[in-house]
Amino acid sequence: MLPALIPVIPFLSAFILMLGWKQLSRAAVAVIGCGSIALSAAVAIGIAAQFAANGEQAIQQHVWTWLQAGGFRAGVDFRMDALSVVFVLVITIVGFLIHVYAAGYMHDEPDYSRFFACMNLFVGAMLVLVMADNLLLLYFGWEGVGLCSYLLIGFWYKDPANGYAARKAFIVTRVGDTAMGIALFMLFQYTGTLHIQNILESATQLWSKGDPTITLIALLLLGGAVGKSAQLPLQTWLPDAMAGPTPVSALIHAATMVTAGVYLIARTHTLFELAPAAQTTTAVIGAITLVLAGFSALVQTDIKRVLAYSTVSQIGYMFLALGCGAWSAAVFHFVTHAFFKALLFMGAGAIIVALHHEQDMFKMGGLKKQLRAVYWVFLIGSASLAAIPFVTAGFYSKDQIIWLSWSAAGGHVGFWLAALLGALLTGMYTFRMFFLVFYGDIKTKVHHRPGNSMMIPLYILAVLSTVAGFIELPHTLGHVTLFSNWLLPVLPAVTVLQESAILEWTSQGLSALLALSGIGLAYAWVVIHPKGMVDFLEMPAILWFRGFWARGWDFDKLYDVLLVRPYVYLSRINKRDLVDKLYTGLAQLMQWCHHMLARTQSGLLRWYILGVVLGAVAILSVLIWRIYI
Amino acid sequence: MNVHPTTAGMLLAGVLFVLGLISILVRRDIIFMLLSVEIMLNAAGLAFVVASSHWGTADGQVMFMFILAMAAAEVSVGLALILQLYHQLKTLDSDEASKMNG
Amino acid sequence: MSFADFISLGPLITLSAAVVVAMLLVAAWRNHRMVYGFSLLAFMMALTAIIPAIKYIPHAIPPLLVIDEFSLFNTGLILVAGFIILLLSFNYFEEREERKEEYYLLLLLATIGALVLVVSRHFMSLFLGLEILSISLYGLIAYLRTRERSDEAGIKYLMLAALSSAFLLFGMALVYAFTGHMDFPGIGVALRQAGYLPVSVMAGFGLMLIGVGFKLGIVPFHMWAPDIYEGAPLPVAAFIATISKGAMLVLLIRFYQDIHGNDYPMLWWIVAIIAVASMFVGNWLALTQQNIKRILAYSSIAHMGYILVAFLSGVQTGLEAIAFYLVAYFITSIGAFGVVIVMSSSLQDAETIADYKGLFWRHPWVATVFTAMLLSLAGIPLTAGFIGKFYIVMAGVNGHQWFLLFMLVINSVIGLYYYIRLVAAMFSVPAPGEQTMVTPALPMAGNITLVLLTILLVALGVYPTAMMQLIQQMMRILV
Amino acid sequence: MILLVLLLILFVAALLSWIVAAKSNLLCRWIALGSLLINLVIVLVIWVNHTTTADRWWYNFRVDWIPHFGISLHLAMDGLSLLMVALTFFLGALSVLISWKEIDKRVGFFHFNLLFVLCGITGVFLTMDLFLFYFFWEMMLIPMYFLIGIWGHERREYAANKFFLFTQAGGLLMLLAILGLYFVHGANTHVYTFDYFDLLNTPMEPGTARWLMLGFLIAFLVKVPAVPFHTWLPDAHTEASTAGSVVLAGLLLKTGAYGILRFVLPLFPAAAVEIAPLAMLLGVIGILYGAMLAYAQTDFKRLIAYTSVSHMGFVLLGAFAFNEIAYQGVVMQMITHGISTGALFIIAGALYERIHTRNLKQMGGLWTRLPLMGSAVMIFVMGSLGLPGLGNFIAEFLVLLGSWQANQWLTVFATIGLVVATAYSLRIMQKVFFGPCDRQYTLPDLNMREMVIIVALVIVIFWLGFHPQPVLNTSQNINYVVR
Repeated sequence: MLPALIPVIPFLSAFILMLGWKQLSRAAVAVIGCGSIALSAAVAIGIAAQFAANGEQAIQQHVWTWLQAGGFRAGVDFRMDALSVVFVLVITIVGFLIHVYAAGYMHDEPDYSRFFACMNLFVGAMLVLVMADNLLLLYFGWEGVGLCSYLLIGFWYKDPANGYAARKAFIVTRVGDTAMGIALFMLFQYTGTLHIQNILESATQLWSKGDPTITLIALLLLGGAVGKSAQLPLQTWLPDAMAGPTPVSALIHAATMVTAGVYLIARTHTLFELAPAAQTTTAVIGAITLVLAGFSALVQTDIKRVLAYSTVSQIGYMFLALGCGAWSAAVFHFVTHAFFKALLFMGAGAIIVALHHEQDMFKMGGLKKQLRAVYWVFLIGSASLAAIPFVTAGFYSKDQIIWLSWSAAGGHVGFWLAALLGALLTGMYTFRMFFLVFYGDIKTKVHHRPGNSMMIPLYILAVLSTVAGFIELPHTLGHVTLFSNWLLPVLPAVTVLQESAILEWTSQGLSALLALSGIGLAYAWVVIHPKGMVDFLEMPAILWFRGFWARGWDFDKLYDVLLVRPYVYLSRINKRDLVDKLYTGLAQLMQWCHHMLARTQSGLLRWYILGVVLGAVAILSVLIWRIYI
Repeated sequence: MNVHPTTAGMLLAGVLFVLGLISILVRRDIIFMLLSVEIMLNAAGLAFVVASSHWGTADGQVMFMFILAMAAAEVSVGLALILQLYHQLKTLDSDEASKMNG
Repeated sequence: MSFADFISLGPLITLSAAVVVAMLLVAAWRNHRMVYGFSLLAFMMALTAIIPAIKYIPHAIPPLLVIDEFSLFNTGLILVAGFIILLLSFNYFEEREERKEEYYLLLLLATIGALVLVVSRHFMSLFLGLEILSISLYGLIAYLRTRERSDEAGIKYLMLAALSSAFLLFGMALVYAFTGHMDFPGIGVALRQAGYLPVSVMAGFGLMLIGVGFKLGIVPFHMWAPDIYEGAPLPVAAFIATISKGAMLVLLIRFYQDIHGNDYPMLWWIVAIIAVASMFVGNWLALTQQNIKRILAYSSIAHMGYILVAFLSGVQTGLEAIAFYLVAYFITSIGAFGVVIVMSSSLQDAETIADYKGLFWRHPWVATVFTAMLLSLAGIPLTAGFIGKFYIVMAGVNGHQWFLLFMLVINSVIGLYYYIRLVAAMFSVPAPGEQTMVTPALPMAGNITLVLLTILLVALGVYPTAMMQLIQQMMRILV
Repeated sequence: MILLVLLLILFVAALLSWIVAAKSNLLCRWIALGSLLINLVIVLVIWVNHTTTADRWWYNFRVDWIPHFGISLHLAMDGLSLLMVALTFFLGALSVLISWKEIDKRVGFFHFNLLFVLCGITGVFLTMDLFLFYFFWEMMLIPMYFLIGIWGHERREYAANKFFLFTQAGGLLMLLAILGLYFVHGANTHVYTFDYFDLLNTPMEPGTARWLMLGFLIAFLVKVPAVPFHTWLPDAHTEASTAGSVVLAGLLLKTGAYGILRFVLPLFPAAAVEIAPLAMLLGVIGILYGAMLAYAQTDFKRLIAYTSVSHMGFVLLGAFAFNEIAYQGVVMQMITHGISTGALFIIAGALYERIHTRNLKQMGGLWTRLPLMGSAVMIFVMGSLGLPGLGNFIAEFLVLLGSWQANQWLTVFATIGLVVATAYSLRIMQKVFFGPCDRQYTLPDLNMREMVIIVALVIVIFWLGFHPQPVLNTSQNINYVVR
């Protein structure tokens, strides 16, 4: 089967949906929209199976030569290796589930067709991104998903706020893309190609470990990744991106697109291995981000923003893993995260619809009884996110990262501590949200329950976010390494420095303990809320901090003051274009000369005679002067 | 003090010329302006005569004849015009004749 | 007077005879149509009289005159120009003046003066021609007696012309006093022998330059131009703009060549300063001028400046450029004045830009002609003016006059502004209810003449080769 | 010969349409459209036949014009010319179509001018004689002046004059340079000619070369336009009628870029290399400055106009990078900018016909009423911010990739230009189509004619985005120019 089909099918259906935006009935739209993803999912699975069967390195396909000019060549070539397969599967399967969910969620939306068109377009672009054989094509997907994210965040365009959120997302990510673009130029300059495999091969010959050039390139690539994956310092767009419909948040801003950065780094891991500095930077960024985002998530009131910040935080974990050289761990966490975060988002979506588009958690509560089904799936999701030991996928993936952040080659005890702190925070904010929503007394009435089309995907994801963990178990319990083995041909195994079961146990124990204590704190805070705790939280200093964190550590304000305002101000004052003044001034000067001279044409004969005489005098005097002096 | 006669003659002509020039500048009455132009012309004529006497050729004198003739013609036309103008402006002040400017 | 002399002077003699006959005719029987027809005939005969004269060139009639390709070419040019002006005159005077006949006498006389200037290589002939031209011009300018402006213009011209010829004469006297010669070659030789320019001769040239500069209307002797153009009858204005300037320019070139002006950097410098000043002053004055006659006057000042650039380039190409430019300039100016003439009603000349607003939508052909003329003045392709300007720039580059060229470029841009302003006015969409005051006469003869001029203009702009070859071989005898 | 025919068809059609208009406007429009389509077909046929020819110059046609000066009517076509001419006829046909309803007064004269401009532009792209080049260069100005000055918006005469004076000033400098070159060549070889091929690699000392090159360069910089010579452009583009804007943005600017590629670089290679950093700097300034101004505008057309300044900066950047990749990028950019900006102007015009304002503040929420137009704008806005899959991306990517080899820092800044481009591009969508819709009355969405135009443009821009190879191959055989 042809890999090209996988992205082409969604593109095709997107095209159909765009053209048929008037003619097609809702049912037809839904069928085409979801069906196409299902189809490409089927193809993907087929290819994956075939791939697994005849364990070849990769399946390649050259579709056509995109452009070729003066020694530069880039084709529309697809390449599926272990890494791509993982991503493709997650994208198509989770994507399909979300589409099905969306079919229900968006049911009374007038622009049904436009929505699915964009969603399909996104899936297609995302697939191109992960299947691209050269960086230019990857960039194509990269920008394509950016576009779709823009279109979908601003889907409800009538509210200007959404539009601005969409714009912000696009521009902020574009900043990262610029860095990435420059990285591409440099790579071409040195390797003479943008074909990923060739680059990875020639890189090792071209650069020694720690060579400044490769470090720069890696850092620039990291810039791109940071932009897309909403890591520090470009994380500010993601929380605002929640303006989009919930399925969008689930698909783009949780499961797939935001992990493109992870994919990019994993894909070009060779370059990062050559540039330890860059790799460490990655880890540091990841560590800081996951903590900061954790704090922010802790104090949000909007349920979707909590999830948004938690996404940022979880991707921070992935970056941390990448930075420590634990490639497969990062990808593993991506998989599990895709499952449980999609689950949580869609659960949140179900709640929001149920409560008449109410997103404020403090206006929810006591939903345990009314939305029992949602309650259960949400619980599973939260548990997985909070990494409750042994039963959840989240535990296995995250625990692996926590452990490796210390023990791996690129690891450091500081990272480890940050990861642990993150675990505590995760537990807290997750279950703060959970308790706020489902416990306490009812504040808003449920006006309609989510239908099957919305619930079935949730069930499936609930299952996945539980069992998915068992494909990779740590040494201490079971030691299953299906996943890392699968990725082995692409991503080298992590080099662990201290192979000691005791240490690993302690690490795991600690993380589990912290997660649980986090949950406990959340329970105390939200459900019982003892006096002392309330007082503590009401302390002015703490209040200030809560506000500070809620505003995402005021990064927005910072950028606003540093970049946005100056630029806008400058362009505003220069609206009339100062350069033009130069020319208008010249014109005025000419006018002035005219008026001055026009005076000499007084019409008086005497005056004219005087003119002639003066002329005569001038000429004569010049002559005399020239001769005698 | 012995100046070469030619030089002296030329100087005289020059002085005449400048006199005419000055008077045309200071006069506003058109007739007088015309007169002063005539003076200048005659100064030029004088210069020619002097020059030709210097070279001992007749060209200068011939030229002077021409000048006289031309001056006469000019004055005749000029006076006619002035008459015409006087009919319209009821004055000989040249400053009145400044309807066109700019 | 030999037969050769007689033939060579054919055009002059024909015209002179014609004047006498015309005078008698008028005395005998006043009839506008007849005199008009007769003077047309005279011009044609004079033109035909050139053909036999070609056989004898170059033919000198010492000491006063010389007939060579150069003078013959310009004779032809002047005669053709005069002919066209004559064509345009008939209706203009028919509607305006009760005594039209003398106009033709004066015009013929003035033309004779110009022709004398063209063939003269001696102070006397120069002076004679100049004065014949000037004095008949006094009459022409003031011809429309009923118009106050006409008289005013006449007086001004008279005074200034007399003044300038006084300067000219005195200058001549000085030169003569030093060199002992009044014929140009003689002067040239004398100066060559002297090897330097004594102050008296210098001063003489300076004073002569005033006389010449006045006729050419170059800064600072330009002030008369707008008033005269405005006050004089339009055909006369056209005459002044073209023939009198052209003749004087020809004379200047001849004189300059004969005295080897290029040997004296002093002269070069003075003329250069004058050229630059003329360009700027002319264009600046025209910039927001509302009266079209005055605009044409100012633009002609600037154009004289352009011509001087070629003149100063000091290369063969420069003289060719001048000759070509003169042709283009003659066509263009006469065309422009022609448009104003046909646009003018008997009551009032169409001289303000307002009269031309939206003309294109009322009388497309007239507007097209005028546009063509203006674009030619601006030096836009497809017109003779473009080739002319190109030729001048070429000469300048050839002579490495980068500074002058730069000035020229700047000025062409300034100039563009007011030409395009006129064009814009003609093409602008007139507001409803907005009505122009003049109702154009648009006589048949005039229109045909204009169309012919336009065709000529474009022809020269698209295929100038023939004219260039003519000019080239005629220029060979100079330098 | 065929090239002369191309010009003659336009010229005759111009006169014909003017005459015919007296009888019937419709016929006049059809004549204009027909002539352009015929030419387009001719050019496409030529293209198809010459995709693989080895020799660089096709249909070299030469007859003496003014032998006295060594001026000849010399036309020839190579890949670059071909692409430009094809673009000319394509956009030309579209501009006739968009004027179908918009221009209802003085139709004949309008089409006369339109075709005349196109004729001049075609001449500029085809002529291989410098005098002839200058001739055409000037010839396109007058009709363009009328297109702006007669059928434009409120301040049309001001804009027209500004445009005219700017380009004329540049043109005259070029004339000086051309003549200088003419005489330098003549002095060195005693062959006085304006023929391009003879003047190529004229031996001259660096000083002269520098000045002459400057003469050409300034003329072209004014046309391109590069900061600080750009201020005529926003006025002209804003005030011109839609067709006028399209021709200006799509074609007239290209003549400047074309001039740089065709004349400045090949005639004065050494001097061009000297000036290169400065020129690239100007390009980058143009990119950023134009983008900044565009961001501030409230007039839709003015905004688009300033984006042109920004985009043409890439042309300058790439042209002076002196490597083939950048060169190909420049050619691409010339074409794609013509398409995308032209499209934006067309839509701006269509919008103006509907809501009678160009003021962004009075728009908003139009997507509800005009979804088709909205999607079209979305596509071309994405083009202008350089989204992969659209032609502009190919162009800008190649330019940057090439200029990176030449000058890293400038390229970095140029790349930042992409971010600011995003800012202003998305601002268009935000202000025009997003937000609440205060208009209750319904607006007609794109009608059939407009659909045809837009679809044509969309197809082309996507084609250039996904399969630019034909174009790149065609422009390839000029690469020695930059060596």
